[in-house]
Amino acid sequence: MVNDTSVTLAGIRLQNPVIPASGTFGFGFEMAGCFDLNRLGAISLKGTTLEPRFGNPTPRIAECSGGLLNAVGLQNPGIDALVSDIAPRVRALCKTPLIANISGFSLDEYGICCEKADQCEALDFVEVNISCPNVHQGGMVFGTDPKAAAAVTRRARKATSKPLFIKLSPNVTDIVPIARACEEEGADGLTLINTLLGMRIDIRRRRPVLANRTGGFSGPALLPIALRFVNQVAKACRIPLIGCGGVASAEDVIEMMMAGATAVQVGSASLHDPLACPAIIDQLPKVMEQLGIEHLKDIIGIV
Amino acid sequence: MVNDTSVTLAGIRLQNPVIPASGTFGFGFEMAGCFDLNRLGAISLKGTTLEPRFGNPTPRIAECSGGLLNAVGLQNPGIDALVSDIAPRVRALCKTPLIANISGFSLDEYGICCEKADQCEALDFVEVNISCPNVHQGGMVFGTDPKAAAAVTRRARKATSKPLFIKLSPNVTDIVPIARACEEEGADGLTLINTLLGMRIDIRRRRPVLANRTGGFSGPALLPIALRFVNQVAKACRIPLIGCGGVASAEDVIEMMMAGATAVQVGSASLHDPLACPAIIDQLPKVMEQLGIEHLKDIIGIV
Amino acid sequence: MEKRYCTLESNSPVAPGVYRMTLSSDQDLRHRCGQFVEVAVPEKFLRRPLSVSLSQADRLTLLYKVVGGGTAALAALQPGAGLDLLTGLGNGFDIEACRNAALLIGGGIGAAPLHQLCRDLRAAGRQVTVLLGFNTASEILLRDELEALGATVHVATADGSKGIHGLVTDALQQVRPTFDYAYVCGPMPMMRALYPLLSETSEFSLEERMGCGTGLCFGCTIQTTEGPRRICHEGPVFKKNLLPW
Amino acid sequence: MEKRYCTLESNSPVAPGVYRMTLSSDQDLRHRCGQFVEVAVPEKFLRRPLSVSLSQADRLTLLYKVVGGGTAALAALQPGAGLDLLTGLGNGFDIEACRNAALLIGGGIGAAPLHQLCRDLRAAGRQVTVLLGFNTASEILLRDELEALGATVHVATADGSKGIHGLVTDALQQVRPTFDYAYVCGPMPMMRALYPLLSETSEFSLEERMGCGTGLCFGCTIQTTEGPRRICHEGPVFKKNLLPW
Ligand SMILES: Cc1cc2nc3c(=O)[nH]c(=O)nc-3n(C[C@H](O)[C@H](O)[C@H](O)COP(=O)(O)OP(=O)(O)OC[C@H]3O[C@@H](n4cnc5c(N)ncnc54)[C@H](O)[C@@H]3O)c2cc1C
Ligand SMILES: Cc1cc2nc3c(=O)[nH]c(=O)nc-3n(C[C@H](O)[C@H](O)[C@H](O)COP(=O)(O)OP(=O)(O)OC[C@H]3O[C@@H](n4cnc5c(N)ncnc54)[C@H](O)[C@@H]3O)c2cc1C
Ligand SMILES: Cc1cc2nc3c(=O)[nH]c(=O)nc-3n(C[C@H](O)[C@H](O)[C@H](O)COP(=O)(O)O)c2cc1C
Ligand SMILES: Cc1cc2nc3c(=O)[nH]c(=O)nc-3n(C[C@H](O)[C@H](O)[C@H](O)COP(=O)(O)O)c2cc1C
Ligand code: FES
Ligand code: FES
Repeated sequence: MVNDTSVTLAGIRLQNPVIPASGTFGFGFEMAGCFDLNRLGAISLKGTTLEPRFGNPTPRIAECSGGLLNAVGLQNPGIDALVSDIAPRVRALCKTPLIANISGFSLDEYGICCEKADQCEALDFVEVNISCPNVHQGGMVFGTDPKAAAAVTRRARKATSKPLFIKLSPNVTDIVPIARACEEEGADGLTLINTLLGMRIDIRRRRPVLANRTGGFSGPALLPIALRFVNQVAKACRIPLIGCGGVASAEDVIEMMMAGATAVQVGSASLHDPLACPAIIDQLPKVMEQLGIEHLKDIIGIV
Repeated sequence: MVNDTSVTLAGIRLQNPVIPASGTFGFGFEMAGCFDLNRLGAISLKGTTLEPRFGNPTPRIAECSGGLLNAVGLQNPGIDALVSDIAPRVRALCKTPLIANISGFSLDEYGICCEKADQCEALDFVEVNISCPNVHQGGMVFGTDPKAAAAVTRRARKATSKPLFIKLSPNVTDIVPIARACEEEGADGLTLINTLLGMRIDIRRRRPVLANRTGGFSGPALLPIALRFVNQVAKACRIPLIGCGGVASAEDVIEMMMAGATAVQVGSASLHDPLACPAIIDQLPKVMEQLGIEHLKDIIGIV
Repeated sequence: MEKRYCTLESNSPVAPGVYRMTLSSDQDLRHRCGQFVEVAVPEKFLRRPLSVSLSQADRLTLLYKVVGGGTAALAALQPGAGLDLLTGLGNGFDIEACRNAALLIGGGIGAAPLHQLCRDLRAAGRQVTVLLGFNTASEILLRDELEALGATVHVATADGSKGIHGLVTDALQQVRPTFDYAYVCGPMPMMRALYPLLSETSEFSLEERMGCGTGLCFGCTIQTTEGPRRICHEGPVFKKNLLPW
Repeated sequence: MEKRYCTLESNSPVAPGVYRMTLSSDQDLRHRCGQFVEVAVPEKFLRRPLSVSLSQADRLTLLYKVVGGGTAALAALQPGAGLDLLTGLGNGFDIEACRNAALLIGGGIGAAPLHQLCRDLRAAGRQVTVLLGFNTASEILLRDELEALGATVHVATADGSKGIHGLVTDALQQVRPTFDYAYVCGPMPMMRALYPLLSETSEFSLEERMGCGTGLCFGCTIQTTEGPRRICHEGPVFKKNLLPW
């Protein structure tokens, strides 16, 4: 059998659909010594803001059944460090398409970051995160209202001619108008989903486990929620989707693609096993064989 | 130490805060031969509608990491069977406070069901479910909009003088205005949360696992999400809350109470272990001892 | 319903992809024939329902086919492992319903519960004829065990590699056994095909994806002529006249 | 970072609530002293970070305290069990930094990594003085092992049940050891109390709740004088001048 794992995402060919999700694969260097980064479909780099950020105080991580909460709070060295130092260094290590993941606290910040990312040759995609639940003055508010989502997309679209993906939040009553608003404003695609807002309490110390009180839930238990959002948006929009949430195996990748995703991000799985992405990529052709899938792209959205 | 597990919920004393959640404990008889139902804090009976319903076609259940999806679709014999037959029979088996869980497809249906429940001596509480994600023409829509939630509450409040709880959905952008609307219309308390809308795909058969396509996600992985909603609403409302979602141990009960719940419902845990509720009740005094809690009611909302 | 912690005594393949598991406990493990257990599986939230193939005082035999992650995890367990079971679930077969001669029909892994059914019918002095259907010769289950109990066993294989060439419906028409009551367990298409061929004095053991296995969740409901019934609680065995097929 | 499947050789208590675990593998298990491993724990999503107490070619010793569900699950494992580890994590102690005489200070379970540190310093010909602090006599760890390596060991107990009555800070002032470089590992309050008492020629091994242990998640960041650093990736050992305490 052919076992062709390639997909085309907004005009760019990925040799396979497996992409480490932003915030769960560092800045891409960390694993360079452990496996060949060229094997990945693409890499979504750690979320970046206009100014450097320390992020939230620790503890930033809380274990849960079926996953974890994080409240990292967008620790990053700022967009200038990304475009002038980090992205070129990752590019020197591999030819894999690189995705800049951009956050902001105002339309202008989103806009300026996208402009800077646009000018950086090492970056292939821009992914605008309007769904971070862990920063107080912004982030997620842009992702929970169709008008605000439209405004960010419009600003980002003006700022870059690179393929533009908007990353949406699952913490919403109805994702469809938000997704449609992004599509109408010229987004090339959507990434869904970011984390679900959650909380844990240390019952011995009688206070939240996370210094930030709340955090974003991610991990294997997110898969059914993500599949539902991906399928719902796939039925409502025409632009390609990157499915994200709970993916931990080649079977999960295929399930996400059948739901409607063109490519798939793997997040928390890499925290348990930093070799999760290459392991999934190894398994894909075997699982395709078992399921009688010749070209992975044929299954996109068949359910 | 005292180890007093009692709580008072809308004026009714429960000997402990542990309540089997609606839909996961049948109609209460099923376990009568296995343990003494009098040990439970209260019992929330299977969701009931005006007319008898078969519910959705099977498969209605899909396994997930950290829980399951269900799309039972409110199978029930109708409110008349509940008030004239089922509730009196459960009452004959035990003195435990009984909660009627009511669903509807229109304001009138909610209203009529609440009136009928009001007339039934065997029933102690009315819990109005405006958050069922598994029926198409209604249910959850009432739980995702503050105005609709207010309207259902108003109608139910007129219909019954029994303690009235409204059960809210987690599938919303902002639960606070919905919770406040219910409080303003005279709800005695709120139950949160119902299930998160999700989906699974059978990748061999290339179709959704559930005949209903989507279902509600419940189980241990729901705990951090439920804790967040409970804590958020506890800060915004004054009426008592019943915390529900992912609770599977005495520690989870305590965590839910610290987040702001006066009582706690145990759902999916009973599907894995039908003796989960009595086991949790057995453990509670021991865990209180370890944590230095004399009166369980003292920890409500301390975080 | 009882909760039982059992020890895995043996767990080995008896046909391609099919395992026999024997469990022991210091508590009572007796079941009525046709009842089932819910087995807790490592790493899975839901238990897996499996029919009791044979039960004695302190011993339980299950026969299961690996079809997905849960059954694969069971197959990987080693003797000595501890298993957490809910036992004594469901109504079981009605052996009183048969007066003289019973016909047992099983398809594939559906043969599992017929072992104890046959044992108990024979112990009650009934004559037993068994029709078993499989895809191919290598998949044949329980024939020797049932014959050892004094039953007359006819096997059909879909590919004709052994016994009657065809399905159990073909076997039924070819063998024309005498019986006053029939018991059926197998895949849904087989049971639906047998339904019109059998009189009212018959019963069928059904399956559905289960949430609890104990009647709590309404996950396994079917429509019957008397209204909705939970397969796990009012079944899994239903008299023919209850099935509105 | 390497992924290693190890076999549990032994796993038994060495003090109340504290266990020593030895693991073997047919692959290389050597670590620099002060590095750590991330152990996959049954039923938990996140791995648990544990310092390497001692490592040889194919053998690893961990010393851990049961503080919650994850460490309790580890304590329940029986010899022969398989364990999935990420090995070779973190920078480890800088043994080159010490020229003649080293001072090692450990508090409670923080003593764990000092075992290999002491071994490696002794192998490099350095003199080693160790100050260990515990709550009470029954909790004392590693004293004999460290003395057997030729180190001078002083123990302090908070309740005075053994050795110096007081904390390691008291021990430091009482013993007044000669050393040119100090290595510190223990609970945060202890390290903060020692910080002003030690010169720049010292380093501290830090802890934080970890998401990955491999630098991917930014869950374990601290602020240093040179900006944010991940404890798991740029640490866990930080030179004193990097800590802005
Ligand atoms: C009352 C009852 C008795 C049973 N007795 C036996 C038995 O003795 N031996 C045996 O091998 N199997 C028996 N089964 C079926 C068995 O429960 C399923 O094969 C098993 O649960 C599948 O688990 P899995 O994780 O391996 O597969 P999954 O990954 O959950 O599913 C794999 C496939 O198996 C099918 N399946 C899953 N669950 C069920 C279910 N509950 N019923 C029917 N099909 C299902 C689905 O088509 C699915 O695509 C019985 C089922 C019931 C309800
Ligand atoms: C680099 C590093 C090396 C370590 N080396 C050792 C060692 O050699 N021996 C040892 O016993 N422990 C060591 N720890 C601490 C150990 O990782 C935690 O005790 C363990 O993860 C707790 O898991 P649990 O599930 O038992 O507890 P949980 O239920 O997760 O937590 C129980 C309590 O332990 C504390 N805790 C949890 N995780 C951590 C953490 N990562 N760091 C600090 N405190 C935590 C919290 O206060 C929490 O309230 C080390 C930690 C790090 C970061
Ligand atoms: C520790 C951590 C940090 C994250 N940081 C970011 C980020 O910077 N930008 C972003 O868009 N998403 C971020 N996410 C969200 C993930 O990219 C992903 O959307 C989410 O974790 C769900 O996928 P998963 O279940 O596979 O982890 C982060 C997630 C985790 C766990
Ligand atoms: C099989 C099943 C059926 C349910 N039926 C109802 C119902 O009829 N009415 C209702 O209000 N909630 C119903 N629920 C939701 C539960 O009461 C509970 O809110 C949810 O499962 C979350 O709690 P858990 O994680 O403890 O299961 C049902 C849940 C399950 C799993
Ligand atoms: S499986 Fe839950 S009622 Fe049958
Ligand atoms: S724990 Fe993930 S970066 Fe340190």
